[in-house]
Amino acid sequence: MDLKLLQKILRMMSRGDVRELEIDDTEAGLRIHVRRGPGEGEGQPAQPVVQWMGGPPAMPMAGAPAAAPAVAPSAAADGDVAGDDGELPPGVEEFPSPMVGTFYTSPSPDADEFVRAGDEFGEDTVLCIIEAMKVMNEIKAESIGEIVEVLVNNSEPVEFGQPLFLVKKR
Amino acid sequence: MDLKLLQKILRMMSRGDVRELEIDDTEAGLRIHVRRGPGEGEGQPAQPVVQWMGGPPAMPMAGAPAAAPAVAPSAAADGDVAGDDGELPPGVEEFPSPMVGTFYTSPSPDADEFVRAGDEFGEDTVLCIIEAMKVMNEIKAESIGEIVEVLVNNSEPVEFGQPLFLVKKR
Amino acid sequence: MFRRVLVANRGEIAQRVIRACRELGVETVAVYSEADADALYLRQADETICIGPAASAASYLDIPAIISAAEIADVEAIHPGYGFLAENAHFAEVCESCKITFIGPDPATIAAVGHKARARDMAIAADVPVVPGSDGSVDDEAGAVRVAGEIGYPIMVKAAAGGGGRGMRVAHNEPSLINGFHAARAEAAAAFGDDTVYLERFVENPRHVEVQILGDRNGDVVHLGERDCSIQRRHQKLIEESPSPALTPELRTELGAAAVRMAKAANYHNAGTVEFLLDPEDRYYFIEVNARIQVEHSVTELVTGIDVIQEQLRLASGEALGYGQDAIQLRGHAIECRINAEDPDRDFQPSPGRLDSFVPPGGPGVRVDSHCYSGYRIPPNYDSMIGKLLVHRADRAGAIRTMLRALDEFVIEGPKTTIPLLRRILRHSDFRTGTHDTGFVERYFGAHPTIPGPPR
Amino acid sequence: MFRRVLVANRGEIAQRVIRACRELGVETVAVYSEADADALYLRQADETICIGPAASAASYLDIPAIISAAEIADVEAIHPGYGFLAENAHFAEVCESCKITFIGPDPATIAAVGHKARARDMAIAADVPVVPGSDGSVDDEAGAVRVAGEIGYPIMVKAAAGGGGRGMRVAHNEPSLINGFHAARAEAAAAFGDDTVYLERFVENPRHVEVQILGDRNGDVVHLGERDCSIQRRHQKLIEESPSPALTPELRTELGAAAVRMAKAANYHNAGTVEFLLDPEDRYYFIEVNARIQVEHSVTELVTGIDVIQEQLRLASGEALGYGQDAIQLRGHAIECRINAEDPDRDFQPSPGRLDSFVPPGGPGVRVDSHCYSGYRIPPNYDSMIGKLLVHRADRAGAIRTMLRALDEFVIEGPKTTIPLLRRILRHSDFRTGTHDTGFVERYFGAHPTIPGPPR
Repeated sequence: MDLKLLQKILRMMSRGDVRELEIDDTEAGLRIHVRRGPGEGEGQPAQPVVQWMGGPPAMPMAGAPAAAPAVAPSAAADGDVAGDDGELPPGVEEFPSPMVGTFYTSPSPDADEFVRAGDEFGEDTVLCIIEAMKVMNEIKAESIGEIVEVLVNNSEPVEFGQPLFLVKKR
Repeated sequence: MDLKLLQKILRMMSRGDVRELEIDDTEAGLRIHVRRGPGEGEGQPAQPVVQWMGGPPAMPMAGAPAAAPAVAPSAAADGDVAGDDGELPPGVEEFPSPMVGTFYTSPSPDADEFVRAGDEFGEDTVLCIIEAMKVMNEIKAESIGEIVEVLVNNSEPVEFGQPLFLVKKR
Repeated sequence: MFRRVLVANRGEIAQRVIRACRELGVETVAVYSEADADALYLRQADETICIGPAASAASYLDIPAIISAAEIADVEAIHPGYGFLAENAHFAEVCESCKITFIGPDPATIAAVGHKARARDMAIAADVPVVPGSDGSVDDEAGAVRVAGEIGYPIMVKAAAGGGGRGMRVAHNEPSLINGFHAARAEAAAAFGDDTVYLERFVENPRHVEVQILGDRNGDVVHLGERDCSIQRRHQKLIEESPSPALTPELRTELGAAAVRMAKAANYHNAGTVEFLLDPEDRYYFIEVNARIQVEHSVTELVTGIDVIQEQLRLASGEALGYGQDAIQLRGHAIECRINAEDPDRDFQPSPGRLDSFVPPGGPGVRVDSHCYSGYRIPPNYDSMIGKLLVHRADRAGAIRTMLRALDEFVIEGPKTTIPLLRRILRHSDFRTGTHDTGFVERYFGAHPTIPGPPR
Repeated sequence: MFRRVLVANRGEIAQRVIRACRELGVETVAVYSEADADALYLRQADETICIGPAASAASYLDIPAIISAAEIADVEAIHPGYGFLAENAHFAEVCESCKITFIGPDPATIAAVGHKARARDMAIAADVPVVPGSDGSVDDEAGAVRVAGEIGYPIMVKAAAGGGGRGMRVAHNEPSLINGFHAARAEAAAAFGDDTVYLERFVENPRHVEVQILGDRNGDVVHLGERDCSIQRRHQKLIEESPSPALTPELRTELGAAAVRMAKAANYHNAGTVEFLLDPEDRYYFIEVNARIQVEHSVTELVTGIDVIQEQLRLASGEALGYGQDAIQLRGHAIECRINAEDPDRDFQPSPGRLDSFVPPGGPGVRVDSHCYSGYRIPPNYDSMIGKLLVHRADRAGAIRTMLRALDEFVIEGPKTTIPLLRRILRHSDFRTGTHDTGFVERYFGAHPTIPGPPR
């Protein structure tokens, strides 16, 4: 089972605010069914259903709701997590993770987030913490601008180069 | 040793009336030295000298006399024996062999050639004989036109599709 | 050994023969049709000769064209590969009359084993079990009942002129035999204008097990163990393996000895295969002799370490076998999957065309025999085999795991292939336990499976 | 067995480890640098994590990045492959402290065998022959003459602080020793500011023979026979084979036993290699222990039928070896050629770039371990290995023939490769007869060959 594929799909769903997605790719032997957020009138948590028959992911997607951004089947689908630039509005760019680790939006569980969508930041503004080998690394903006969107949820793992925020620089 | 390569080279030499050719392709581990016709003052017959170190023929030719037609390195170099069409003067086309066998220019060793360069032919004109399995097959023109050049020497082997003559059809 | 050999075939087997020749230091002449002019394996031949257009009848099946090529290229022998002219006794005779060695058995042997009734008689004489049946036709109900009493049920009534399942009835007891006898006769009369029928034991749920043999011109014959080819779809083999999971060591020895007897009875030399049906009670029945190299010879190569094609060349050149049965040791387990350019979702229609991407698997235990490469265009004129994927591991479970890993790695973009079907077969519990029979594929993966297969 | 393993490497060995894991049913997490984002083998991993930019120091050598990836991916073990962090005792310690199994020996073992003097002492204590030498430094001429009398000629004077051939002299008799002793001291003083020298027997025309060992955590150790790696260019192995053409069965047993003693002395578990020099008089000398899997492990896999990487995983997970030395049988002969993207005409400069065409050979006896494919771009950041081409045949002569056939088939368009050099080596009479030594490549194919090689 290719978790990276799932991760990409979940991220796209998150960005596109997609609630439910079904993929049935008999060629790749893949069925995916994902519901995000609490089900209406069901009260049960998001329940991804994934069946994987092995083989390289071919990724022709069927049955994706219209709200989901189109995904081009790509041989490098696994490799490039920052490959959706083409879809960004003008002036908006991604702020990539400088390291592998666990992403934290605030200095402690009870504290406020370092930044939220709409916040302005300066060069020394701490945007988040990434924990690597028990060390809490404060990630500074090192530029001036505004947060458009926080792309990663608190305490989620991130890899090197993974977009953490959408920002508008000045 | 790739005889087809040699065959092509010899045919090009024949067409270009090239007397001597040296190729030293260290890349392909190939050295070829060919002299055609009786040596001046030596009286010895054509003696191809070929050394082949194996490997697919790469065919970048070095040291070919200026008179030899340029040869483009081609992955399909072996496969296509009728691939030099581009060089033919307008109106001139190749007359390909309809079968594998041995090519004869005349009905018997003492007889005159069926056709020579400059001869006109009609539909029933016999252009040559190709011997296959001891059977002498008369090859008829099946069109009307003029022989521009006889490409194969008497009693040489020919393969299916190999150009036997250059002709101008009417 | 021969100095120079012509390869009268194309694709995978042409490449295979060229490889064997190169390793033996034998020069090769490859013939090809215009459709195969770009094939990469032609580069490995010492000489190539175009023998005709794409249509097989005018190229790979054209005896004068091939013999003519052999004569102008001055070869000593012709390797026919499989298919095309491989089991054509007339072609073998023409070679002989032209003083060219045909790499295979004698024309007389090819003709004899190619004739069903003669081969059956030969087997009976050699004490090789055949499917029990009536001695010739059965003309009346009473005769049918008597013969069935001798042979036992279930029994099959078959039209002598039959084919394609017409004029055929299976009976499990006397009343159904009587009904079936008359029904088959009527159907045969209507379909073929000939109501002659005969009886034969109906072998239920058989396995297809075949024995590879090698013989020299002195009459010495050894067998190289068996191959189990029970994974078939409409008599097309999809997966082959050696050893067969259905044989005990004793049965293997017995089957091997029967195959050697059969080969000797047929004056067989060179490589050949004796095919058997094996029923669930471990009774085996001779079916036929394949007087040629087979696609699946490679699984035998893996478990025996013997290069069967090199042996063919050596034996055809007149060398003696040089070793006895004791020298043949099977090691580990080998499986072969045939990767075909076919669309399993469209009833296995051929799916030729350009291979936009072709990345074969590799690594430990994996052997790939394929003439294809990225950018190669599979011509629509010939069979749909892209290649053979083989694995060799210490045991069957390990071989299955390696095969699944290799199938997962195989990248083929462009044509549809049988890989998804192969993957599902290898995951099936009947295959895993080795309890499958020749009905397995149609039962679980056919157009109308009798038992629903696992979800796809 | 582990549920989930992180592969802390790239290229061929990352793919090799992923293959082994897949066959064992172990999930894999592949880490990669930005330069490797397109690699096809990443598709075979269950999860992939980008750990940094192209530069190794910030990715494959970055311990925090790798450990961090291991933690977020929740793996139980890390396979380090070869190169990068494979023999880094500190990395193995960090893994241990993070409760992640390092797939390899203990950090203490890595550190001990990685220290030349400690490894030598360990070998002496384990009765494993080492190159005879002075017991520490030699401070005066008289001492040098005395030591040389004990050790015998030819002898080498070596600077303790030396390297790169400086402060090094070979002496074949007493006068040349006296000259060499003073010359080496003077050169060492000038070059390193330290004139300490020691003496060691000069092993002339040695072969490089190494023994693969496997050990479990209970202290049981077996060896898997030897590999002959005498075909080297500037200490880079080009061709490896097993068995070594230089060993008698008796010497093989003796060398194997010595390697097992050495491994036990080092409390070695998991896979490792004990390297020896073998001189023309069949005397062997311990050189070093490689505390990791090696590139050439695959030749051992072919002749033993044992999947060494699967064994690494099994042993690291705590399983016992489960078989003794008797269970290890060598069959046939295996040769490996390293196919590197290097230009032999430009002093083997790396030749990275796009593989416009990549068609690996196949067929009987051929194994290819390569992460490359048509269209793949070899990044300039790492080593230049395109892949390993291996053959396995019944005997050495057959293996050489198959290797030559396979090298001829290999199509690599784009980068320059070592294939032409490999072809010439395999055709050389010294290699054919197996009488070559570690000086072979430089002698015949070096920039200034001492003997002109065959025409190219």
